[in-house]
Amino acid sequence: MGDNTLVLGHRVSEWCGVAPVLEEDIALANTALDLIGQTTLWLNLAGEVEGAGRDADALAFRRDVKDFRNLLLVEQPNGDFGRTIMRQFLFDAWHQACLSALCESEHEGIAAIAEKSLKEVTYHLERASDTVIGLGDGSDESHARMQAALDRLWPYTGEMFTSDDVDQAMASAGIAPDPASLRPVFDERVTAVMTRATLTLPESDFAHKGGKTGKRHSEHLGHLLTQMQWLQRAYPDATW
Amino acid sequence: MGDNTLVLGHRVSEWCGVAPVLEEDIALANTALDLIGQTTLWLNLAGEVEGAGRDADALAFRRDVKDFRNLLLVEQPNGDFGRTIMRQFLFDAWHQACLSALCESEHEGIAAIAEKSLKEVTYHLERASDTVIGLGDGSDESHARMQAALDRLWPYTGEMFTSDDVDQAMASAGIAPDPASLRPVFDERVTAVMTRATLTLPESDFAHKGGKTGKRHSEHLGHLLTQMQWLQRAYPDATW
Amino acid sequence: DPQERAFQERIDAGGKIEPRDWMPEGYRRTLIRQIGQHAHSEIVGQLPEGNWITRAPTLERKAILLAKVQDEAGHGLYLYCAAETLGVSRDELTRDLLCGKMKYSSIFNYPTLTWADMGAVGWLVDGAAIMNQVPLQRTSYGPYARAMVRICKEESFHQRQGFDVMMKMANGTKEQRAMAQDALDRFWYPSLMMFGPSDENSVHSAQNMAWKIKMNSNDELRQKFVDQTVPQADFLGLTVPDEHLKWNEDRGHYDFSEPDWDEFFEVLAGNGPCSADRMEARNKAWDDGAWVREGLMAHAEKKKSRALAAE
Amino acid sequence: DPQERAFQERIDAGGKIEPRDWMPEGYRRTLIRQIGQHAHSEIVGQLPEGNWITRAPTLERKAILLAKVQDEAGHGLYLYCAAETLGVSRDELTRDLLCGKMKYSSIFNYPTLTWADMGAVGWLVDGAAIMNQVPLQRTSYGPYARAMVRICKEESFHQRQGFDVMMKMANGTKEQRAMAQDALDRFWYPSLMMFGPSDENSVHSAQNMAWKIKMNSNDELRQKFVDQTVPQADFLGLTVPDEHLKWNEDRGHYDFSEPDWDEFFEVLAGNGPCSADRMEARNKAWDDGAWVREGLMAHAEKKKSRALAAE
Repeated sequence: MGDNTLVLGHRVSEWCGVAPVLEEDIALANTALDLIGQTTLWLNLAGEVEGAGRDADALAFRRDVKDFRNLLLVEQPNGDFGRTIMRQFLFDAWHQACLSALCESEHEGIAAIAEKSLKEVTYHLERASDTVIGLGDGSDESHARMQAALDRLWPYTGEMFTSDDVDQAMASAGIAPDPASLRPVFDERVTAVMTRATLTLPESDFAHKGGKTGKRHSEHLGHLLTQMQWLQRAYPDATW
Repeated sequence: MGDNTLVLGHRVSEWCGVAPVLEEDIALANTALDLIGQTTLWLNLAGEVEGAGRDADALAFRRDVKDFRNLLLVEQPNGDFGRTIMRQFLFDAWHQACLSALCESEHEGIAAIAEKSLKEVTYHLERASDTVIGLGDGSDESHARMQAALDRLWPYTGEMFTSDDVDQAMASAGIAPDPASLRPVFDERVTAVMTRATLTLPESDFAHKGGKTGKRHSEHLGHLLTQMQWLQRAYPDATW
Repeated sequence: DPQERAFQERIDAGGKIEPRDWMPEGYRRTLIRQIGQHAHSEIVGQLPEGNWITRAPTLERKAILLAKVQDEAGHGLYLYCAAETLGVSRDELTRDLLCGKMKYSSIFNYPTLTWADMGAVGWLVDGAAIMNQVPLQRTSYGPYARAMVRICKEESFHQRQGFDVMMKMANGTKEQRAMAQDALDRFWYPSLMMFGPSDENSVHSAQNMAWKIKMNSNDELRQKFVDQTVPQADFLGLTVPDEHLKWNEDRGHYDFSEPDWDEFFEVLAGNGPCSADRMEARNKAWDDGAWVREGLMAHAEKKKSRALAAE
Repeated sequence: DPQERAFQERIDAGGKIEPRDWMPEGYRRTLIRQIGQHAHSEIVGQLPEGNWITRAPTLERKAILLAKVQDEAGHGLYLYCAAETLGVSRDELTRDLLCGKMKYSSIFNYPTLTWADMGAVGWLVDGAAIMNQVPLQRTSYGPYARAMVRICKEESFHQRQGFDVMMKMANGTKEQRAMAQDALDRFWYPSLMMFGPSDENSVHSAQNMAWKIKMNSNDELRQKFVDQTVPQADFLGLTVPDEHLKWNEDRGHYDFSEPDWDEFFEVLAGNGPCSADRMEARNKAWDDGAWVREGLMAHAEKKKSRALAAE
């Protein structure tokens, strides 16, 4: 969870100062801010569970590509604003479903973070839905760009619902939901929004994988880390 | 000298695989290769003169922005191909004049590197001149783009001919030419090429400064270094 | 002119002018320019800080910086709204910015080169901005004065955060201290320039003072800024890059060197170190975003006509 | 058909077909497809390595990588020239690549994620490519055979350099060794796929063998590659990610697991991990470069008409 919010928060923050309208500058900064805040909570918790003395900053700034466990979707480059907002919508739709389920986690720490995050993410989802609808059902050009964004990003959604042994163990223990169980809520939301946005969901259900497991990220994550981790890597002895 | 070739070599190498025609892919890779080769020679020499045990790699990969002594021109982003080739031409025109003078240096090591580099750079200059002429005196669009590139980059040429105490001391000792003395050769070449390219030199002779002295680089160099130095910074104990 | 006299008397009596009130054309035009430039400064001011958001060294610092940049965009929004009450649209103002007709604060034409610059911008640039803005809370134009109240509150928060970054750097490793000193070296004079050249002999300036659009002289505010900032630099253990800087017992103020006004006018003429970069970034953002603005507009139209059809 | 018989006899006798010679339409079409795909592979193949040029860890490594990528562009150029002798232009071939009609080697749809991948690409990918290409030096079409001679010489140089990077990584720090193993894990099966699915029962394939466009069966080359590579992996102290890998005394070859051919067909269908990225990069390069190509063409026209006018 923390890697997802970290990487997506970083991507969204790349828009700083260059959004299409001032209101979007504010909204994107706000989204990034929420995501980074959630990152701190999740990664601190992860550090505690690990018990090796690493805090959120150590986890965020001192791991290389292979050790990241984020969805491939969130590391995809911003592209145009349409692709950014489509990525946001697809992530938010999953994120909300996931957090809702995590509120019921047997693990108190997880449930607490989920509850706090859910409010923020519900707002993100509302906003992203509206923008996707506005641009999808907008001008010919905005419609075409949004359809292209959807086609491009759709193959990265399937990974959200795959599970491995860890996922299964967590589901059995009541710590986290079975990823596949989130699919219906996600599909319902996505279908409803795409209908109003007059956009067509791709027929292929091919799914890229390898981000969540860390087995094969895309080439983009490494470039993101060169920026994100620069100061911590260049000045390992400093405190900031 | 080594910082100039290092930074420009890096910039040119960013074109890898995405040039407008295959012949340019080859030419740009070749230019970058020559520049990186020259960098190794210059920075190894600089390390020897410094006498602190730093080799070319240590100088290239372990210094931060403030310690770089390159012209602001070479750290400017690639922009479109027109801006890249205009930057190359302006640099080559100065570089050739400078290397020609350095062949006469009292310092044998410097003279030897200059002589070796001069052949390569003479070829770069020929090639860049031809391309600037071809695109300047090409279609309306290519003409407009080349004029825009010239207008944008011209304020970064003045810095080539400024001098400080170090420059003066080197000139007196016969180690390096007085920077100002290179201006006539540069101006002649540039004027000749721009005439054939049907491009107009900007009237203002305002010059940005601060790269050569390291006092005030542009924001672009720092981003370049995050990429260039990533592996050395992330894995300081490794050999490659 | 009795109308003008009444207007001036109301200002002299400490009254506020509101959007529907009569006002002299010069007053309106000057305010539009001033508020517009201020708004543009908030917008362009996102860029030098945005330059380090993706490289912020900790999650907390990243969050603080994001919050700050978000505030700046918010300030831009209030200010454009204030300007709109004077009969000029945000799009018009934006177009004037993008073609270079309107200016923004010259300070944002300087680059941010190390993380210490995030400290220096907060400490010095926001510090100077506050010095300029606090008196404007009492400016005669109501919407502007009210916007300033909100903005000043947030700015002083930013300044404290900037000083905190600076403190961490000044008390950090050798490299961090060097960055802190270098940031002060680079931002000191540009910060002094933020108050503008001496306006002792400017008639223009006298009129603006009478209208309470301008509340203090540039030199007065600059002196105040120096007096406030030098002890802070001392506290940080950093050296202000001015060999003539000295406490003057008689005046009860610091004596200090003037910034290089030639540089200031070069920056104003578009030759600042980052002027071209900033304009390029804003123009690109605007051009790239055209389809989004048009798309959203088209959607709004569709919704409206659907609603009409449903009536 | 006596013409076709004569053609086949000439090939059987080890003769070369040259551009002006008569040839069956199927021979021409197959060659265009094969040479074109090979050329495209060289071009697209620049991207996964270009991905690390700006992050190369030393000046020497950066130079070696640049030289390699330059060679690849050069190979692309020879091959497009060879294809042009068959009556198809480089622009036509490029357009077919960009719209997805023509393919390139599926291996380039896999990402390069660490510096060790620069080693793995040289060692495994170039290794497999050479295994494919060496026999093609004896292919029946003259221009293609001659291009292959040049290319093979350079490729084997690249392979040695790749192995050298791999060796440095395998003998480096703990992190470097982990990167080396991870690179082998990710590139092993995609390298095996480079030889294509088993073609035992393909008629198509038999015809190409007769024409000496294809010199060996896919399985034969794959086996050769495995036999050559496994001892090298042992030498590096790395583990081939195949639990069924075992030396088979009887066959005198290694037994090994088949790659996941479903994955292969997905990649072929455009669903490789980087397929969309690669096509986007090439399309962008082509579109962004349109003005350059048009500008240079316009200049050439101007020069020609000036030269004519001067006559």
